Amino acid sequence: MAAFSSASDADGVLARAAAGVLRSPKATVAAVACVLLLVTAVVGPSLVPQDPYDLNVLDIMDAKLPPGGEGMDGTVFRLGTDGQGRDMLSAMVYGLRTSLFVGVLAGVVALVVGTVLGLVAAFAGGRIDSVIMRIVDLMLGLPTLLVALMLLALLGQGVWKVVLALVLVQWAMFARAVRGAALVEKNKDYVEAARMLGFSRPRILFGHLLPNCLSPLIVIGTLQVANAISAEATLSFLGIGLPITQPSLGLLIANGYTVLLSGQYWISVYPGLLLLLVVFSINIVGDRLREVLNPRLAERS
Amino acid sequence: MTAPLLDVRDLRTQFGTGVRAVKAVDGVSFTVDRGEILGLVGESGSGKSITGFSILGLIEPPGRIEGGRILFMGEDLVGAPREALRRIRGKRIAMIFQDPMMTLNPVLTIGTQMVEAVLAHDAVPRRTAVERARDALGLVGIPSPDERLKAYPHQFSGGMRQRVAIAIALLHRPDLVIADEPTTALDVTIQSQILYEVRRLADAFGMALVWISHDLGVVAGLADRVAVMYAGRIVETGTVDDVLDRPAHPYTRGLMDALPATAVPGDRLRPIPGMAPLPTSRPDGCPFRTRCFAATDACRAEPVVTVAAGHEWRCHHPIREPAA
Amino acid sequence: MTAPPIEGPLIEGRGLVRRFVRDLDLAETVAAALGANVKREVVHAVEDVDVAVRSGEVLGLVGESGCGKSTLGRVLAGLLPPTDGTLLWRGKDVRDLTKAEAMEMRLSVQMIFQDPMSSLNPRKRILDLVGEAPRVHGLVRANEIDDHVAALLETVGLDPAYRKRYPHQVSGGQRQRIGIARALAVRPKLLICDESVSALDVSIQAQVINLFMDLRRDFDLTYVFISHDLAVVRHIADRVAIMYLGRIVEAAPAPAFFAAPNHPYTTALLSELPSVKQRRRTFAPIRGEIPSPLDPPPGCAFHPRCPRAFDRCPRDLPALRPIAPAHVSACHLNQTH
Amino acid sequence: MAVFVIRRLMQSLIVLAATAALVFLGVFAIGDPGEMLIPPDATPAERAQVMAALGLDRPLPVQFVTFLANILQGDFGRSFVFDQPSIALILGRLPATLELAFVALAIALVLGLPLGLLAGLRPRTATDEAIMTGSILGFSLPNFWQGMMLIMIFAVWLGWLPSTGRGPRGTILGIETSLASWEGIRHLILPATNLALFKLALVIRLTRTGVRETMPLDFVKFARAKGLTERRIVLVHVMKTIMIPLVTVIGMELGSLIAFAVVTETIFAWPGIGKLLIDSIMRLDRPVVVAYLLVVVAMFITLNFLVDVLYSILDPRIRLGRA
Repeated sequence: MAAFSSASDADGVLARAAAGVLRSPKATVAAVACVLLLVTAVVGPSLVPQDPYDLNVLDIMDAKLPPGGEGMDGTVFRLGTDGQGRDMLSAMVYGLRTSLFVGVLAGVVALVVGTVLGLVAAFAGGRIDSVIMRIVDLMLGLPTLLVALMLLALLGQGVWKVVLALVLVQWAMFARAVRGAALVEKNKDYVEAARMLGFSRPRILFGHLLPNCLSPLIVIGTLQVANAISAEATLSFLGIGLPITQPSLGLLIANGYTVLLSGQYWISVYPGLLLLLVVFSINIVGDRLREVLNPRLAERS
Repeated sequence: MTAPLLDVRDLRTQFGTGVRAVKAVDGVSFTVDRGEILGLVGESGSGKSITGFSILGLIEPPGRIEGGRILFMGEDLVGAPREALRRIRGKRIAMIFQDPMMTLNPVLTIGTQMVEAVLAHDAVPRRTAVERARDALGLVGIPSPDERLKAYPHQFSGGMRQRVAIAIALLHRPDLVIADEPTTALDVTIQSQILYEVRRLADAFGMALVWISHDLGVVAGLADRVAVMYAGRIVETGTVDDVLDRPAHPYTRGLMDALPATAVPGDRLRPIPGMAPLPTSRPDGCPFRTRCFAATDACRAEPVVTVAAGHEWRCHHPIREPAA
Repeated sequence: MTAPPIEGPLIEGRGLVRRFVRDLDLAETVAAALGANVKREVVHAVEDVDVAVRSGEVLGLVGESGCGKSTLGRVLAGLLPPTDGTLLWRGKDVRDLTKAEAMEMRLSVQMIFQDPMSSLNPRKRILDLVGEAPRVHGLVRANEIDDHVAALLETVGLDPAYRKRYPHQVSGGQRQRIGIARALAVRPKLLICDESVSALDVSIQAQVINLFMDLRRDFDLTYVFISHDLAVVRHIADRVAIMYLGRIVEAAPAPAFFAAPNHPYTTALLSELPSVKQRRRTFAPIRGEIPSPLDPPPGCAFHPRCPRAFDRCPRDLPALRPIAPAHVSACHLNQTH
Repeated sequence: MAVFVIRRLMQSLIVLAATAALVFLGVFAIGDPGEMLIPPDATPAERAQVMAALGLDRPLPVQFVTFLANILQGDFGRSFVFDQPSIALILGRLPATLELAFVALAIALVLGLPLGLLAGLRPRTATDEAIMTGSILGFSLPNFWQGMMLIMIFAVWLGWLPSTGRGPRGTILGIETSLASWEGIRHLILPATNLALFKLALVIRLTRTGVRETMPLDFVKFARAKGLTERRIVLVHVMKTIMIPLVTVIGMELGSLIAFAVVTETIFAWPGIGKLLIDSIMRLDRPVVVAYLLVVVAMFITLNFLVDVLYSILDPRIRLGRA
């Protein structure tokens, strides 16, 4: 009905996304939490009391101290210690680093791979499209956790192997979303208008079309990073993800699993809460982005 | 003179609240007599569709009816309980929508959608409801109605779907049908078929009709009376002949003049200058004054409605032309 | 970029055919072998159309939805290659154009679309929408783009200050003007207007029609004006062609056409045109609906709906024959009398 | 519809074939197949003998054909650990996993549909906010951690429910199930809840999105204009519309529940195929892993295929030809 809309939401999809997040107090808090967690992961090691993987500073006598417990040398462990006498707080900050690194890297690589293949499928059409989309169907038809599990069972443990497995199970989601968006945009008159104006194919593809396909990418990208972090933790928990030398939050939780029933809850509970905070914050932001950027809902608001 | 079938008085419908509120319908008054066809004409954003939806109580949040009365056979529909409104909708007042491709649920059969409309108001056995649905399809010229009841909307063309929508509207022989641009999405030949059926059925059942349209030509051919809307208000009402042959409001006159059909081919058309003001920033006084050739300072004041022998206008400087 | 003066049509199509074929995929082939009712689908969008547009004229291309007028427009615009037939630009087969000539044709033919929202890239400012093409093709120097766009906006009746805005920040009529400015920016000869004023309100529609007529005079433009609205076409076109199910059924200079329409479909269209002068009219519609272009009826495609059809109509395809100077019509009735 | 079904059937077969090829490549071509198929404690002589017996000294394509032929005859190899045909092991454990998955799906649907409907019908209210934040929390909770917390709270602290294992089974309608006795159900509650929470969150979101996208459509407004009750509009017009996409997703999710059961079964020591898989990976019992993979993928594909058929029945636009 209204022929005009406000001037404030004009500048591209990123600005629209940011404005949308800031209009929701809940999402704003979550976004701030994401930023803080990221900062903690980056600068954290210089802030925490010990390097939890320096065996020289560990004292087995300090093992399994409850939160607030005092070590042999008088150090107070705020969140307790694990079975090796490691400070939980320090271990968690290191774990957060690993978890975020794996999750963000896997998400970004999957996004790039998926976007390129999705765009190629939409534009090449015909046989190339069929082949790419059949592979996408195959990937999306199988449960991601199962595929990742199998890959790692075959490949063995390791950071890069986990990233590879996560990319392999996640790229298809991006490819399908980008292809879908591109096929819709491709049929709009502005693409024909661009062809009438004698623009080259790459200019039309990347200069005119891609910017209009970004909305679903941003939403899925956000949610998939959360997904990747969660999946990595699960794989590590099952003992087939990261090696014991590079523990993520998932592995920390697994370490506490055996002693959970004997009442030493903190070894599992605190890393779990941190993991939950990470995934929850990202998902809140992602959900808000979906609300703001989903054209089917946004048009009517 | 008996009371009109529908008497809308000072209807105000707005979307949102506060300074950003959009006054879509801003003090609209009109009447419809039994069996009368009223053409409600206006350009996009004039509030004509919202007026139609307001009558049926189909305005959804953030929209709401701010004020005024909608007297239907003496009963005020504004503020009526939901259940009372529901009993009137589809039974006494029916509605036909603009886009025939969108008004029927794609996953339910035509039969289901017709039978449920019967059963919503009449506690009759299913068999009777099916028979009534079939008869209604036959009435609007759909061949082999028995089979078509089992079909899904996507198996019908646009014109046929609009016939189905009309059949549904006629199921309860309503006193009033509100038709919101029902032929705009259709081709000329199909539009003509629908208009033919509508005219025939309205005559046969003595239904009153509010025909909402942007197309003056369609309204001229169909309606008894015309109400012209601009910026949420009715600016002129009267018989078709009065309004179209002797327009009093400069806006009505402008609309007529802008039609290519009224000009000599190849000559410049005479459009109304400028464009309709946004609902959020309408000028005070007469909302048309910023585009009006006759506007003076007097137009900053709210124009009042002048009535002369059934012809009404809302203008400080009406066009006075000798009656033809 | 200037071409030598030419005799004959600016653009011409001879025996143009455009079909959209959807072949069976493997699954459908299997299903068909098992007896399922699936067939290879061929949409006969444009069938054997001869059309010529002389420099400076306005050809009105009229028909109902699904008649193929938009497809024909896109074939003429070079957006869709014809399945069969020849397209000539300034008398030369487009397949024989040199690269430079092809680019000259590409820019000389521009299109104005129906939906002014969908035809403007929502992520670009009006400055880029209008200015990108002349910049990319080097028609204007980079530092002059801003002024160039400002001048173009003024030409189409827009405030040059709109350069910084996005399409969703202006009204529908203004968007259509932006589309026109974008086309003008590459100095076209021929504008193909596909239902360009159909989505506009009456008062705005009149403004845009006036703009089209002004531009024709000021820039010596040629138009193919595609529309379902005979009233608009009557006003703006020099010559009218009526399409029905992929074929032109009647074509004539506008005055002759409206004074003496010949084809039964044309007369039906004209008589059913709503008019403010007719009051409380009895509607006398022709029956039926336009058949599916997937499966056009044999003989004259209009015969199932034609009130005057006779035994020959379902059998033979009527050819377009002259019935008056420059007036052609494809109807068997013309030969029986 | 025939075309639709045939197309899906062909796609399913292709996926199945591709999976078989991938598994073959994974197990036989990458690395040393002997290592994967022969117990690590075998002597070199035994090793050579087994290699020859298994045909591992022959060229790859020949091996692949043998591999396929064996699978088609139901021979998935023998478990080193249990010294049983691996397929028998899998099939023996399957009912426990299926029970868990179906109960979890039932919980997710019974709670998720009404909650999603409620949120969708009252967008941007406190109810909606609460339900949606809860659902985001639901799918943010790391599944394994959430299982541990359930054990900690309900088994260790409160002592209400058993922490691990499957309870006694009885027979209902000829199916052996834990649902036959209260003790069996008590054992099922925590693992099923653990498995259900993630899907519950998903069902809520899908339902809500569907409702929100359907409610503004013209046909809903037209249904109102017909004088239908709000109840009928929501339960018939809206629900039928959103059931179509929902059925697809739910079908796919049943498959992923079976996959996710790996985590839940590990934590709750539930004797299903998921726990068997993890145990087998840990003990390098490769034939069981291979059999698990092929069985689960086959099951998954069958499920997806059935869902597609159901979808085509539900959506008249597909049932009656192309939309």
